[in-house]
Amino acid sequence: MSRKKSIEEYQKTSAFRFFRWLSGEEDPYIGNVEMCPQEEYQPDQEAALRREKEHDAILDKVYDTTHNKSLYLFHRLYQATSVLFCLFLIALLLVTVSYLPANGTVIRPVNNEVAERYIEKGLEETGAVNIVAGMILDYRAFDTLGESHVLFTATITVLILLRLNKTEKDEAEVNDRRFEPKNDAILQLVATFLVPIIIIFGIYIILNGHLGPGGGFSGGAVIGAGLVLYLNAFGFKKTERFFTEKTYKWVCFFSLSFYCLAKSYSFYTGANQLHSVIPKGTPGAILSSGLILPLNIAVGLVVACTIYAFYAMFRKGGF
Amino acid sequence: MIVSVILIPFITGILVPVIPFRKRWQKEVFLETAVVLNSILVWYLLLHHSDSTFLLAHFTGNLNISFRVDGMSMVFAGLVSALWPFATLYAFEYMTKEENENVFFLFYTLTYGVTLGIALAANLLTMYFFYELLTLVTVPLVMHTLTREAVLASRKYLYYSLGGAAFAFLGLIMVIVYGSTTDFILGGVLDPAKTAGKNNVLLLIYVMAFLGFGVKAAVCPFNSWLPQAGVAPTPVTALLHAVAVVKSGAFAIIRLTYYSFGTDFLQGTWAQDVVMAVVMFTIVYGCSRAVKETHLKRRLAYSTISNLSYILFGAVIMTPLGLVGALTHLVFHAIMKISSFFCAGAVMHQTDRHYVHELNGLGYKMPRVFGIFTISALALMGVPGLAGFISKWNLAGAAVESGNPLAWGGIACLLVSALLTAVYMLTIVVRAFFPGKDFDYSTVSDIRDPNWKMLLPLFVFTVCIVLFGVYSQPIVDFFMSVAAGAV
Amino acid sequence: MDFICNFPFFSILISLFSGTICSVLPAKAAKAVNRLVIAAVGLMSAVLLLYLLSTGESFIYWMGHFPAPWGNEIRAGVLEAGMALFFCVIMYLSMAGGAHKLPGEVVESKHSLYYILVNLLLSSLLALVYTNDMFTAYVFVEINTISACGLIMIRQVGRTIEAAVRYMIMSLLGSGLLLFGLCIMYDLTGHLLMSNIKESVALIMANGEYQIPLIVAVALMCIGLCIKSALFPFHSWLPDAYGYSTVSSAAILSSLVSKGYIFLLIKIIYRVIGFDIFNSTRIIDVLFVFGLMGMIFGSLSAIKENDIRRMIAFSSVAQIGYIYMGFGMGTQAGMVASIFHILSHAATKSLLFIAAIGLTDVSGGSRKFIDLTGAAYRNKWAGVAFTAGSLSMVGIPLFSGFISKLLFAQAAVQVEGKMLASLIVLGISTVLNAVYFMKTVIRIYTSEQDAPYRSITFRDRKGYTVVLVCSVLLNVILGVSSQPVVDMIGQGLAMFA
Amino acid sequence: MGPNLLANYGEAVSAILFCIGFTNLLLQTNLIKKIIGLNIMDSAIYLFLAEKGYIAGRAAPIVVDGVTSVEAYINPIPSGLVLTGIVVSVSVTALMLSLTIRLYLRYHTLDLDEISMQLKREGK
Amino acid sequence: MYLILSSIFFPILAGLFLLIRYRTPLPGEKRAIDRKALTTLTGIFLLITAALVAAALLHAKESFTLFYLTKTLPIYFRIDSVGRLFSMLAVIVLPCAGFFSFEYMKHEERESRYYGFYLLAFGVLNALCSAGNLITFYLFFELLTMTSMPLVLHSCSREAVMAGLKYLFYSLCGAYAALFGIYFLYQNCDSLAFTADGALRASSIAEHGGFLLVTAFVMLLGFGVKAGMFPMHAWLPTAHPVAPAPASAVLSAVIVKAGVLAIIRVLGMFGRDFLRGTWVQSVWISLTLVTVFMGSLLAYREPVLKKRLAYSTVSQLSYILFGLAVMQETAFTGALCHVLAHGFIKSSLFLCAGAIIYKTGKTRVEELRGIGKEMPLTMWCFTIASLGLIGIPPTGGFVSKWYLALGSLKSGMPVFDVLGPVILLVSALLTAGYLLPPVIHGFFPGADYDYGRLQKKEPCRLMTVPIFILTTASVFIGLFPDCVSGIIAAAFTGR
Repeated sequence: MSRKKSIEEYQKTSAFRFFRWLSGEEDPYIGNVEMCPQEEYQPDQEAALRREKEHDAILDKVYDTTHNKSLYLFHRLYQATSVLFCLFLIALLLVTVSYLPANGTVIRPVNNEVAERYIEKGLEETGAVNIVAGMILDYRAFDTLGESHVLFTATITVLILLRLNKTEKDEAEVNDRRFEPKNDAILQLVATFLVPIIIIFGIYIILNGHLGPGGGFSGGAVIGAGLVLYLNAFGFKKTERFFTEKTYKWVCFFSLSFYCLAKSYSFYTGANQLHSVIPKGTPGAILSSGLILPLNIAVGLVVACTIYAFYAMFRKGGF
Repeated sequence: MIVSVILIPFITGILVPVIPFRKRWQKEVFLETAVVLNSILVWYLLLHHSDSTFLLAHFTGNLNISFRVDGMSMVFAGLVSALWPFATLYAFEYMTKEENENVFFLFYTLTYGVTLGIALAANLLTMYFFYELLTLVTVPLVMHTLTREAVLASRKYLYYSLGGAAFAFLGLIMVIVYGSTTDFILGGVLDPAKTAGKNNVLLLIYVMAFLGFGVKAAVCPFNSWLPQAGVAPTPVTALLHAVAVVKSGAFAIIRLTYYSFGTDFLQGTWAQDVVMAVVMFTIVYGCSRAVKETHLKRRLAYSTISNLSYILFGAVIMTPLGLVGALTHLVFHAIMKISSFFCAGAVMHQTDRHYVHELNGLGYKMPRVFGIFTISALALMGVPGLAGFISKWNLAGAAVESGNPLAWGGIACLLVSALLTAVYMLTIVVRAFFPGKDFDYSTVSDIRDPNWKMLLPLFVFTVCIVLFGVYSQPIVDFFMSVAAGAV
Repeated sequence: MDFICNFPFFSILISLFSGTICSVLPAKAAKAVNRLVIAAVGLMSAVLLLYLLSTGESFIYWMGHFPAPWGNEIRAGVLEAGMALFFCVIMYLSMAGGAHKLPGEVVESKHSLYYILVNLLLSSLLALVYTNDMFTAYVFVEINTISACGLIMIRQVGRTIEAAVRYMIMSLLGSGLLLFGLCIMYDLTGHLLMSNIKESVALIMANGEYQIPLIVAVALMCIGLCIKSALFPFHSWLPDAYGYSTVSSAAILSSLVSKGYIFLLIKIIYRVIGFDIFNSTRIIDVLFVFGLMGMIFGSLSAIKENDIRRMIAFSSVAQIGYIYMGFGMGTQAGMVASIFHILSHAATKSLLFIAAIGLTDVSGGSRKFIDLTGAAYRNKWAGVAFTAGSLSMVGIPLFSGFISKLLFAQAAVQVEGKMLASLIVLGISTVLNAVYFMKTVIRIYTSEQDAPYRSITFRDRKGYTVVLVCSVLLNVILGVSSQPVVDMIGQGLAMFA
Repeated sequence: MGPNLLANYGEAVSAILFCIGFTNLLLQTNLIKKIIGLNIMDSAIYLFLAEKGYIAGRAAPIVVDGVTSVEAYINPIPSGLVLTGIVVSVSVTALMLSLTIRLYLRYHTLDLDEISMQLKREGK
Repeated sequence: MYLILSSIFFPILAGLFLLIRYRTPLPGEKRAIDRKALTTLTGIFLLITAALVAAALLHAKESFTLFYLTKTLPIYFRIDSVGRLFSMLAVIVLPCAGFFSFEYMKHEERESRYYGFYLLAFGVLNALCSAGNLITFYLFFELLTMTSMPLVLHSCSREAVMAGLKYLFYSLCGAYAALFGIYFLYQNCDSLAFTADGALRASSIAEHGGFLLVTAFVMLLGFGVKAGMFPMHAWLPTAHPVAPAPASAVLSAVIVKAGVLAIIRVLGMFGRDFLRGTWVQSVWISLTLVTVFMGSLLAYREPVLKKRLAYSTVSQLSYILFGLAVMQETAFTGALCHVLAHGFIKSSLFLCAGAIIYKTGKTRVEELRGIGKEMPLTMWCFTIASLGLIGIPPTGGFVSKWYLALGSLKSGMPVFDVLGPVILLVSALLTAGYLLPPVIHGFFPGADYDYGRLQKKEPCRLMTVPIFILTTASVFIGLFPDCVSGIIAAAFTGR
């Protein structure tokens, strides 16, 4: 096939270029040594704005849950994986559990000289009939000191989160009135009966902490419950007569300070092998077991106040 | 003494913005005096050096900051201190058009000290320290104009340099752990007892460290900061990005290769092949980019990239002769490139033209500048009788002598690069002197050669180029003795 | 027993007690008490440190009248004292540096609550540092968590509360795991005191009876603490928490709180499980991998970030990755490097947060990079300090970051299998660090003519400046004369065993 | 699988509960459910501890009639730990609840993801 | 010594003096150039130079080292027979073309630059001929490129500048390829001083003989660029048409011969024995033959006279290279004869073409009808020179081609011993085909030619005399080849 190519076509062929090079008319780079200025970099404001808008649009689209099929699917997948994850964890822990020492038996690492001494000498060394109370308030009192401060810290954070300013407070109070049960007769009557009993029971638990089941925390919680019931029955107006934020602050302060100082004394004397002046008393008597009783009282006060404070805070952000 | 030469520039630099100079010339005299004085001190130090190590401070463990004058440091410190006064002189004139002079001179002078610190460092850690410092003190110089371009450039410069240092750091670690000491000892400090069986890892780390230091020396994948950094004022581009900074990279690589890892350890390994291949590629790549580039300073920057790899090529031959070649090119290229950069700067300063195509016909109006430019161009191409030839001769000689076929390929790269050098340098010359028939001379009518502050350095450098080209025996002999460890 | 031996106890106690006291004091007084307590504790720790260095051995302090397996104990060695001292210094600097911002960030009436939390946080940190009892540690971990959460959300904007919720959730997961692990551990050993557990663990490992549950317990505890200290895959709570809380909170949280947990982990590794036993488990490999990933991904997130505070926060993720990488190496050297990095990162991060606030102050309060343009000219000290912090992060010699990098790398070289991975990641991470920190530094040193906040000038605050200078100095001191510190860490670790 | 799975059925239950609580706390998006998960998790741990203290056929550790022999009472330590744990759990729950209240007041939803979305929309 | 040096440095200094003293005034500068003084001065300089060179040539062998570049790199001069031969060519052609250009360049701008570089090139050429070792040679080889480039781009039109650059880059490319070889020679020889029978150490040959062959090939290719050998010939046809005619003459007659000289030197360095019969020789011969044929063919279809002459140069130079590549004494004689013959003929042809352009402005072949009637003397010279190039006895071209063919046949190479002469013959026919038409049309414009418009356009003496001298010289070589054969024989042995 000898079809004649047109000149233009021919000029595009490599044969033509080769020939041009052969005859010295063209060179690969000679023509390219020609220069022109490069374009300067120009920041494009419009493009930036457009990008930003697109970004927003994408965000809107992505987070539009009701209309987004893939997001819905993702949720389903998420749930499924959650269950799988849970099952996996369970399997792992079950295997672990199966290797643990058998439950309920005596010969276990747990039942070692530590527990032995607590049981055998606890009464003698702490003066508390309730071995557990003796343990947490004397043998391992540092933990308990920390524990009460956990509670304290939590209260502080709740205060930070929920306590309102003066101006907001008034508004909240108005709002709160709507939810408050107004002079419900049944409630008030029952409360009149129950609250003293509850509080007395709480006090009993606290005071009996070193002698039997109970202690500062449980007793304090009971008292707190009583206070909350009272508040619900009679409203803030009544409670504010005897319990305000200031009361709470000082009660907490004194209780905790006492706790701190008392325990510090005991720690200090213990660590420096000094003799503690606090008498142990007769085991079983109400005034016995050294510091445990006062500490229980202090903890009880703190817990009672805290429980009440939590409730008040949750409800309207102030006392 | 050895510390004072590093400290004097620091103090001077800090004093510049502090002292309230009433007139400009006072500041100039102050700076120039300090710099010249320091250079004289450096030379005195180099000529009367003792072999003792000056311990400045313990750092941690057995690492310390200490200084020593040995052959390599004599070469580099001598070079830097010889060039600096001239560059400063040139900068005075150049900076009349720029703002924020004080800040500029502050960092400019600081850089002097830091560069000397690199040169005089006695161990790898000290060098690394000053190496990082160098990045930091030069960034403000790149950023000087505070235009968007400058900021982008300085950012890139920082990323690259610091990133490179991060990998160079690995090399440092290797030397600390596997070496008997971190001090520089010709032939390497690796302890064979410790390295046994770990050769490949060490080589890998060497390659990484090479590339790390290579960032400053603009080895190929990491070179793009250098042309961009050309936005800095010309004295900076010329002195730092043609000499001080980039040569520090090359210097560091030489230290790493010859004085830390040791050529015995590296020679003939795959690591050598890899780094040599990288270097060879850079040689060609830099030139090709330079040919394509139309911005005058960026073109020179690409040229620098290629030429730096000449030095590295010499270094990675890993023979004493290779070191000689590298050192020769280290010194000669510095002079040639600074001279061509200063010409470019003079053009920009006098005419405000930045692109190659704008240079038409300037040769008639600035005959001195372009005459000198031509000489430096010829020297860069490697025309015999000028300095560039000698260094290339030494490099190629070393490559041939090494008997390494890859190195022979490297010679081919050198020559291709020389050709491309001719392309990108001589087109400028041709444009300047042969602007074309229909060139309108009125466009260049009010342009003239710059004043003596700019010309003096140029003339001095040109004389050096020719002198070294014709009579390089003593200096090459000196390099020989350095490479042999006799100094 | 010397009187000085009471100091750990005293320092925990007065910080705890001062929390209680502050609850009844007005804000001004609370602030004073807070500063005083921090200073006093710092002083005591310093004295204690000197004492311990001179005696050369650690001591055990009974918390009560009963000896080791029965009563609570605290224990003080060189490392503990040093940490306590360091925490106090950092905390003081952070508090002082962020003090001037507090009125703007926190409602006036809640200032004293803020100081309570700080005091409690300090006490919990000290307790974590000194405790010799696992359960005590758990309790104080909880105090730490809750007070940290309080510190996050005390500045009540939507983000902080959300961040606080996320923080709490993750922390609680961590606590739960920790507690569960603790219980299993107790079941296996029958002890709660660290030294006793360690003996039993050694026995178990020798017998081989309860090995599997033991390892699970260790893993649970480790993961719990990892979650709490925001190791890479568990870091989702961190950026918002650090990014939007008050300055001091952010500084304290990032430099101290997570470090407290990490320190506890170190104690667990050394004092509870035993270093060698720990290293023989696979757990260190997991930590190592997570650490490496954290180093990379933390930095990558930081690069993408457009908000300076969040960027610094993400950088913390990366830095915590460094620390866990050090753990993961499973050598003494790696551990030393990690501990040094705890110090250096704490010093640097607080500096960065404080300096960042100085920069945002002069940029109309905006934290976006675009508004920070040229901020360093408007507030010179903050600019310099931020630069110094950044350089330290990037690992420039003279600053502390370099030393930790050096130590990490040296440690890595000695670990056959993990050497290359850690070295390469170290390099990459340095590059990434350089990218985002240097981007910021250059941004704040770029002056554009039409920047919106050009006219704002910095009101000179002496205290703030002094804090900045001190932080930078601390950094430089750690960087220049690191040897004593490293020696001390080594000594402290030796005392652990 | 180890030998004691059946013997340790109590622990097994606590482990399952723990995992359920854990997963709830981690993966639920509703805040209240998260808190419930938290409580389940904590309770599981207390159950676990209680099981640890238990020794078949012995009494609670409150000294009766001055008998202080080891054979008489169960191990008191886990009980103490549970006590402490409960206090912690209460505190934490209170804190979480108050956080939830805050968020609900502000965003009128309990879904954490939705809150995040709203925050992102706010764009600050 | 001083003669040689002065023959080198006198023209260089004179050229510089012209460049500086008579530098072209820029617009606005009040300074006029005294053209007469300029040309007179240049003429005097040229003559003095020629005299100096002649005097230097008369001296027997003289060698001296000027200085050392490095310890082992002396700048060393030595006049041997080859150099002398090339010097002879230069010393005749350059002044002739120079005088020609006094008239030719009348209307060009910036004459002084032209003369200046012309003298510089003269000096460098002298140095090239008297260079005694490879490094010295290389130095002046590069300088020759540099100094002759301004001659090419003198008109400063766009094409001229581009052509100049092309020339420059091609030459440098070649020079660098050669430098590659020099590096290896340096390592494998005891010294780089020229010799005719191989300077390679025997041990080196044994050790890496194969690579040395590659080196040799690269060097041949490299220097071949200057001599317009095939793959890198393209610069010639570009550079010639844009250069002023006298510059083309010099370029084509002398400067490209530098490449030939270089190749002779390289052959000497490697030794013919080393290369003979190797692949290098075969490839090289093939290349030269391709060039010979291709050059003629391209010339044949080229309408522009100067370009046609340029292609012719490509072709003819490869005759010489072929002669060298055969590596046989007779062929060598032929090659060197052709150096002289082609030098004279081609310069004469270019000058003729220049004269025609100068007088009539016609550049294309078909425009030249009747030109013989208008410029008879010029066209007669053109005719004689053409015949010489074709190889009609008794001109120089015949002698050289005779020797070339003879040498090739004698050489006993496989294939090429016959193929070579055949191609040479075909090429000669083509030469006739491309050179004779202008002659025929010039003298016999055909019946339809309008004789009325005819007018005498014979150029002035300043142009005709150089043409005449060169033509005569070409004939002289053909008539009395013996007068150079002595030198050539000496050259073959390297004396």
